[in-house]
Amino acid sequence: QQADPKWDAWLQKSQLGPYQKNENWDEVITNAKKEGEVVVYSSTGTMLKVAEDFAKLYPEIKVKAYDLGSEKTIEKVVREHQAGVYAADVVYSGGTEQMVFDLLPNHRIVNYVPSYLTDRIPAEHREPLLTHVIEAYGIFYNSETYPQPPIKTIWELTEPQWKGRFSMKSPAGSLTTLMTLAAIVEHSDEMQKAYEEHYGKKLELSPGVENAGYEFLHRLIGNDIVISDNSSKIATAVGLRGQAKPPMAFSVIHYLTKNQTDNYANAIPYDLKPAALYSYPTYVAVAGQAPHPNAAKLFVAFLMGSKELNANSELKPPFRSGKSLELLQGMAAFYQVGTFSPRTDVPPPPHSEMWPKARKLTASPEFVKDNIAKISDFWMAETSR
Amino acid sequence: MTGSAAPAQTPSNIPSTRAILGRLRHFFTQPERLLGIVLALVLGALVLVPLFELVRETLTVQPYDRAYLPKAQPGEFTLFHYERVFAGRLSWALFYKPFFNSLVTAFAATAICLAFGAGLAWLIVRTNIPFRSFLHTLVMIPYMLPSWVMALAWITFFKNDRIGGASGAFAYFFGVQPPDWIAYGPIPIIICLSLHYYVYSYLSVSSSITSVDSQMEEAGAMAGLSRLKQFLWITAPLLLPAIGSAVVMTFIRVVGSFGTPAVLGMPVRYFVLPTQIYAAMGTRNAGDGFLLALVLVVLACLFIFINQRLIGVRKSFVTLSGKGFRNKEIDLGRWRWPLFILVILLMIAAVAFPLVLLVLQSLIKTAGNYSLSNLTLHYWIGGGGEGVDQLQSALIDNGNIIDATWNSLKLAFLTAMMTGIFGFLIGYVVVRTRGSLTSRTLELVAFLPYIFPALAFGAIYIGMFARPFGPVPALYGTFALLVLICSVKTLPFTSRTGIAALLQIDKSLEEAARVQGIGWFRRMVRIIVPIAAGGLLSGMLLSFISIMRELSLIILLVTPSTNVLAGVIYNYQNQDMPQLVGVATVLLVAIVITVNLVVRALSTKARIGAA
Amino acid sequence: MSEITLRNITKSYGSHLALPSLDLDIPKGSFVTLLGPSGCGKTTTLRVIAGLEQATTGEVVLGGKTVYSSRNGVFVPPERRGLGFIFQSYALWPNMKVDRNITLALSEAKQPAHVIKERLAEALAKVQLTGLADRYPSELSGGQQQRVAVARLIAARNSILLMDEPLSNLDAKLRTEMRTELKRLHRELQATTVYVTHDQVEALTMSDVIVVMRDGVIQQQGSPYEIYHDPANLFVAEFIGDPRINLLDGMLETVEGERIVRFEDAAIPLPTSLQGANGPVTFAIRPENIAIVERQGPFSLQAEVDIVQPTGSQTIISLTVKGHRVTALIPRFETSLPRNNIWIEFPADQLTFFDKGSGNRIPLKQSVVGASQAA
Amino acid sequence: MSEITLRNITKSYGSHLALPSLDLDIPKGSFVTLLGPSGCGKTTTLRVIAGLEQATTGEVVLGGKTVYSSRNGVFVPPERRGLGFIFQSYALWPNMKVDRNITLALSEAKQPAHVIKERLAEALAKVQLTGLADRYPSELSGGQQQRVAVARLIAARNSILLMDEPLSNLDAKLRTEMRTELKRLHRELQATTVYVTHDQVEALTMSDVIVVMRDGVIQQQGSPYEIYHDPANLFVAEFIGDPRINLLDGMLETVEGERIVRFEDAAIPLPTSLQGANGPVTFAIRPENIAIVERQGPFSLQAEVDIVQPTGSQTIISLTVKGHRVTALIPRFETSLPRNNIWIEFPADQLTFFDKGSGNRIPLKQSVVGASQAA
Ligand SMILES: Nc1ncnc2c1ncn2[C@@H]1O[C@H](COP(=O)(O)OP(=O)(O)OP(=O)(O)O)[C@@H](O)[C@H]1O
Ligand SMILES: Nc1ncnc2c1ncn2[C@@H]1O[C@H](COP(=O)(O)OP(=O)(O)OP(=O)(O)O)[C@@H](O)[C@H]1O
Ligand SMILES: [Fe+3]
Ligand SMILES: [Mg+2]
Ligand SMILES: [Mg+2]
Repeated sequence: QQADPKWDAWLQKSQLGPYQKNENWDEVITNAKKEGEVVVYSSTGTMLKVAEDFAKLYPEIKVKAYDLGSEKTIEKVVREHQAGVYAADVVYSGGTEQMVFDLLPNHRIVNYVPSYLTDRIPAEHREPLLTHVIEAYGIFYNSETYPQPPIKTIWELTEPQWKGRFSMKSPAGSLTTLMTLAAIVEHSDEMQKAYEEHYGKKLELSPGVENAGYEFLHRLIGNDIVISDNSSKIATAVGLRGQAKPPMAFSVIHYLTKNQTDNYANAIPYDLKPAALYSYPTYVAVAGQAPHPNAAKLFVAFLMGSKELNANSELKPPFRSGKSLELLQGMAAFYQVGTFSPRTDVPPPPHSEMWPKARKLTASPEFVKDNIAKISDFWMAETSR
Repeated sequence: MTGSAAPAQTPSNIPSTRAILGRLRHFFTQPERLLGIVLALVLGALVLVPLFELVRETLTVQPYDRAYLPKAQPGEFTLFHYERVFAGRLSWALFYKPFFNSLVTAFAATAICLAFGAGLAWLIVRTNIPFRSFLHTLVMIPYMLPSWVMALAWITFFKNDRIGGASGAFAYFFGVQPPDWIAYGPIPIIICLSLHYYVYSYLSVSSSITSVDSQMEEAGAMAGLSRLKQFLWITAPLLLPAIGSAVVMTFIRVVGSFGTPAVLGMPVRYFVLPTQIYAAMGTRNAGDGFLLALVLVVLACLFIFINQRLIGVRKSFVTLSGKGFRNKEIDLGRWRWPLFILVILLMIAAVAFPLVLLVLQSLIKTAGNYSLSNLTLHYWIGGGGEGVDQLQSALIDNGNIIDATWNSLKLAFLTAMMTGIFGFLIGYVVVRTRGSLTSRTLELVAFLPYIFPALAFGAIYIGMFARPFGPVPALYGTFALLVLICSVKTLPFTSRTGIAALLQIDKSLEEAARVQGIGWFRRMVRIIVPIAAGGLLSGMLLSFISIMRELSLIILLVTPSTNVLAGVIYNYQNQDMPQLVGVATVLLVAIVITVNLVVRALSTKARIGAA
Repeated sequence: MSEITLRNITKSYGSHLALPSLDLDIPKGSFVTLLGPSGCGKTTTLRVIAGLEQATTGEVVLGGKTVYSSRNGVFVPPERRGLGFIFQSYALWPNMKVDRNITLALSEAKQPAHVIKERLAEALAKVQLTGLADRYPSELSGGQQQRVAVARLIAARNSILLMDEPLSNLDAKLRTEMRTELKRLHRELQATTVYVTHDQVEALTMSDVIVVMRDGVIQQQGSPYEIYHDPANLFVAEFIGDPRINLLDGMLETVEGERIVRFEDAAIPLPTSLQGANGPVTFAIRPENIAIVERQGPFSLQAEVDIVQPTGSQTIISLTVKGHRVTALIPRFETSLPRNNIWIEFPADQLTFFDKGSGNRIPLKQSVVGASQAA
Repeated sequence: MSEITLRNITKSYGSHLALPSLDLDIPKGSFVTLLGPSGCGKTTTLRVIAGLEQATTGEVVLGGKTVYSSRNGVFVPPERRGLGFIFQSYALWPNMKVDRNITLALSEAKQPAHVIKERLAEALAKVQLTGLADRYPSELSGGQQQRVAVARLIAARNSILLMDEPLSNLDAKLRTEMRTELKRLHRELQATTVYVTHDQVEALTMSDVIVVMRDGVIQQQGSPYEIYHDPANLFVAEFIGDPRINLLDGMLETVEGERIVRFEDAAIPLPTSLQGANGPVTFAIRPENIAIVERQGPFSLQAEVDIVQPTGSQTIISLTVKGHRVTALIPRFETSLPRNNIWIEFPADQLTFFDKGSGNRIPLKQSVVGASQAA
């Protein structure tokens, strides 16, 4: 990217990017209150709750949070910027490919990490873009019907007994699902190893299929996969009690909370080979040329949780009230199993004992950049066969 | 100048400059011509520019294409998308299969729509079936429901264990799992679309039947033709133009419909063109998306063209009646009540069934359990109770729904007004300059938005209106832009009814006022508008209805403060809150139906008579 | 022999009684016209005969065969009655060419191809449309369309023809000509014809028998001569004749054994055979029977000329006679008359008298009717 | 004084030349009828006068003021020409009641309320619709609607009235009556009236001057008498008169200094003043001028009676004379004539001769025209 004086001027004025030095947090707050408004484009509906919480702490600042879903969040930012409209302050979305390799280099967004958090977040979650939460897709099974996990390796899902009994959200229109597929493909050697260990024979790739990751997807789809438009429904489908032959599924693991709220019986076979969890980051950034940069900073900081929060903080549900809210701030609405803060000093949410130990596969940004279109095409070709 | 060959070329016969100026002045003092030019320009900018943009985007490198074309700069000319979609390795998955599926569902649904629509039209217009005017109102109601309502109801009812989880109502009540082919895929898609879109055929055929002289059939009887032959040889050919236009209208809508195939096709991976467009747009693959959208546009044009070729030449059939026109009521005899019951059953399937399921859905605590103890009014009036989601506020204090409802009403109302005004003006110009180029162009351009896939239309409008567009300031993010795009998209409804209404008004009605010294504006206000009001109003109602439930058109343009009811429903659907989906949808349907009935009642009272 | 018989036919549309009770006998081969103002039930009657409308009660007999009887529940549908029908709008099938319009009934009846071809050619020749067989109806003028409708009738060769105002969509001159042609056609085909019209000229010129109807009730039935000269009541008198008959109020008196009618200050002597009692009476005189004289005579009335309208062979003269408007008709072309200094006379044998209460004609003794006929 | 003047008006619709070149002078206060078959350009002419259509070239002068001139680029739009116009369809505004229909123009012109009220009352009274002011047009009969259109004209008090077939939607008898009323109205208002019709009876009965048109070209212009008795050409002769004039082919000869026309085997002596050369000729005779005699005379032709059609005051008799169809008209009610044994005569002074090539009338010397007029 060439030097862009206008961009540079804005960075300087907003004290962002290279100009974000010796941040005076009180000044940020004062300026933010002066700006009086912050506009958030978000891929999740939870942001609406965060907005409510933010308003409790900073009533002077009006929050306009848009729940757009990941693809439309990005579409909207890009379209607006292309048209020279700078409406957004904060952009919140998953989708490494777009966020890191499109929006960031094209100055649609700028990475912002509140200075006081720098040492509390591992570098890979700070650079090139701040991760707000780490989420994961997990393989779900029904623990009422199956007291023990019904499968030991992910490859068993391609066997006849699971024909038509495995569902997942369509990756068309869901960047996070696509990230999961990318993780599988990127770690194809592990996939291959898992296969060979379980079946004791060499994996034979189907004609035209490149590696074990793709082979798995190929066989999974061939086993009459059920595609749904909605992860929550998937979790419901798997975990509802009283089913004789419940399906299994990829679902966002924070739907494990349904076990408590709705008495579902969802469970994750944490020992699954090669992994039962496929994690991906959700980023938050200040929008390029944001009209309210200070309010944006404040909102980002709010999202990440308060300064006072630490590993020993005592947090009690409901988290979105009282002392817990004061500590968790923007994390409160997210504070549940399946959405994990990258901060090293945040205590894990309830029911997430297994999280730190369980094996997770993650797609690296570089791999995503080069392969995501291919995976998407592969998926499309396979599902239309 | 010499081109205007006057018979005798004496110098005095050559028009002077003054004469030419006078002629020009006269040209522009004819309001319809001036209006025609202005309207053509405005519409051209609002309709043809997007079409041009659409084509251009398919021919340029998009940001998403980086992975495929590492060396190309976004914006460069390329045929990459065409190769990829039509000839590439993926073309089967990306285009041919969905295209084929689209054709299958669209043709089948169109055929069924035609059968339903024409059958009902015949029953209600021509026979002595009981409660005709009541039935006439009733059969229009399915059109007032958003088409995906039927799909949601279908899946709630017929859901089987393929997608697992809570069983559908069918399985709950009968204890049998319905097979996949009933629950998902082409068959339910076709049925749901048919139950919604047959209204086009109904409207078109019923108005045409009214204008077919029943003496034609009687002459057939006198010639010894049986009832069936009378219908096949005489009535049916006469209805052909109406049927043709109904087929075109239905086909275009059905082939471009997204919601129903998305809900019912996904579980069995049955994709159609609109879902592919949506998916491509969703992965930000705008090139593919726009190209597929372009395919829909071309398909629609092709269809219109074929229809005109096959049927257009015979347009003059129905207008052939002079004095002594008769519209005889056919006695159904003992079939009267059975047929009435059949119609009512059909309406129950198309209206009552989805509505009841939706209401039920809004009352149920845990999905899949239809027992009485599992019902709650929490999501309507609050009050909480065991097993409800306390975090979701009830309708009465759910700001989300209430604001969106308000926005929807405002948007639909303003759109109806705008389209009413412009539909009227277009109708006026088209009819008054009939036969001229302006007239034909305007009529065509005003119809174009109809064949434009909504999602692509919205995407392109962002690009156009995000910066100042001509004399128009940047409208992006404003409510005005929503009104604008909705008005343009639904203009075909009012321009068509406007043209039809003005064709009914003899030119002499206006001329009678003109020779009496009443100026153009007064003529419009006093005479033409009041007389055309009935027809216009039905067009405006159509606009109102379709905007109340419109989503894909504006989803990229709305902001939280301008969110609409359909958007809220979509969000709740995504967040899997079936109760609130039920609440909001029932609310939406109730509003649409109420507004409809009220407007019709008022217009009857005011002697306007909306169709 | 009666070819069409309607017995006690009633027809109601919902609560509206279109035909209260109709009896009609139509002899074989005759040309019968149903005449009456709009809405009087002419079309309904015709459609009941054709079977296009089912009567509420009564009996229809065609050619000796009962085709409808409410008592026995008989109803033969129109397609099996074998009648010819011309509709007011012609009801040509716009989707078929002229030849197909004409021959559809024949091919439907499975006639051999050569017969169809012959009949088509014959019918086209009769209506002078040979060469237009290949057009669509919309490519024909109104008069030609009308001829196609007639040709359709000719080709089918039905023994009963029904026509519902077949000429009403044509303009005056064409109508005059088509009238002659239909009349000639009837003479050739000898088919029993029922003809519906509200145009009295058509009825007078074409019919063997005219049936005058009003509100579904037959007012008078008779030959054109009878209907024109001896209208049964005021309604018939006024309905027949263009320009309209003059109706005036007079006083019937007997002066010295002579009967006179007194109108304003004139007294007109009458034949003694008039049967009405003395007292107020309505008398009628047709415009062409008013004599215009240029000198005052014993029974003449002074008149003022209002409007003079030459129609060609005749001239209609609107007069004012003592404040009454009177129309006279003279058999020559006249563009003006002196406004005043005009007298008119009502020839006693041209007057018709009507009871003021019932509107029925006051009859003369039979012998005298013959006398007026010779005038 | 000429109130309406059209100079060299042409009007083309695209490539179709509806009016090739029209000149017309209409004197103040006169009633002028444009008469001609459908499509001959009558309506176009009327609309050019009103300004509803702009002529392609030419000049229109109304009351001395040039309202259109293609040369000077003048065009006064219809709303500022101040004319009255009655349309064939009446063009009543269905959304307004009768009173509003009549007074809209007045109230738009901001006339004071009492004036409007007076004019409304006056207009309604003149057309005898008082009391119906509160109805919608759809609640009126055809005749009443027609009267409302007239009332609207009356209320506006324009000095020029244009009417486009105002009676064509009425049925025969009502038309006869409305004709009289329109004529009376014209006499009262004294407004210059241009009346368009294709009905020759209307033209004959109502006009001061008739302008006969064909394909946009004026064929003849003159009083009803002239048009009827001295048609300028075959077209006018055939167009005027119902039943149609009889046209026969004869041979003009001069035998021993006497001019005769030879028709079949009869030779009819003619006045010597006829100017045409000897040779084949078309001669015409109006049906009412054919004499029917019961005995063979020196110039009589044997005829066969084909159809007899009494219309009331007259009877139309279709005859066959040596294979030619001839129509005669007699001024009385006749239901039948002996089929044969009938002779007809063509009175020499009732014959009109036309050049076989051009179709133009062969004139007599002027003095003789007067003679035929007296007949
Ligand atoms: N289908 C119908 N439904 C209800 N009423 C009807 C129907 N057809 C006719 N009528 C009524 O029956 C009466 C007689 O109608 P009909 O058509 O026989 O009249 P008509 O003498 O033919 O009149 P016209 O000269 O106008 O054709 C009228 O009062 C008419 O309104
Ligand atoms: N708007 C138009 N566009 C094209 N041609 C027209 C138009 N109006 C009239 N014409 C043509 O101009 C000619 C004259 O039409 P005009 O209406 O003056 O006839 P008319 O004498 O009034 O006939 P009618 O008795 O049928 O009303 C016709 O050939 C007609 O087809
Ligand atoms: Fe729809
Ligand atoms: Mg009738
Ligand atoms: Mg005309």
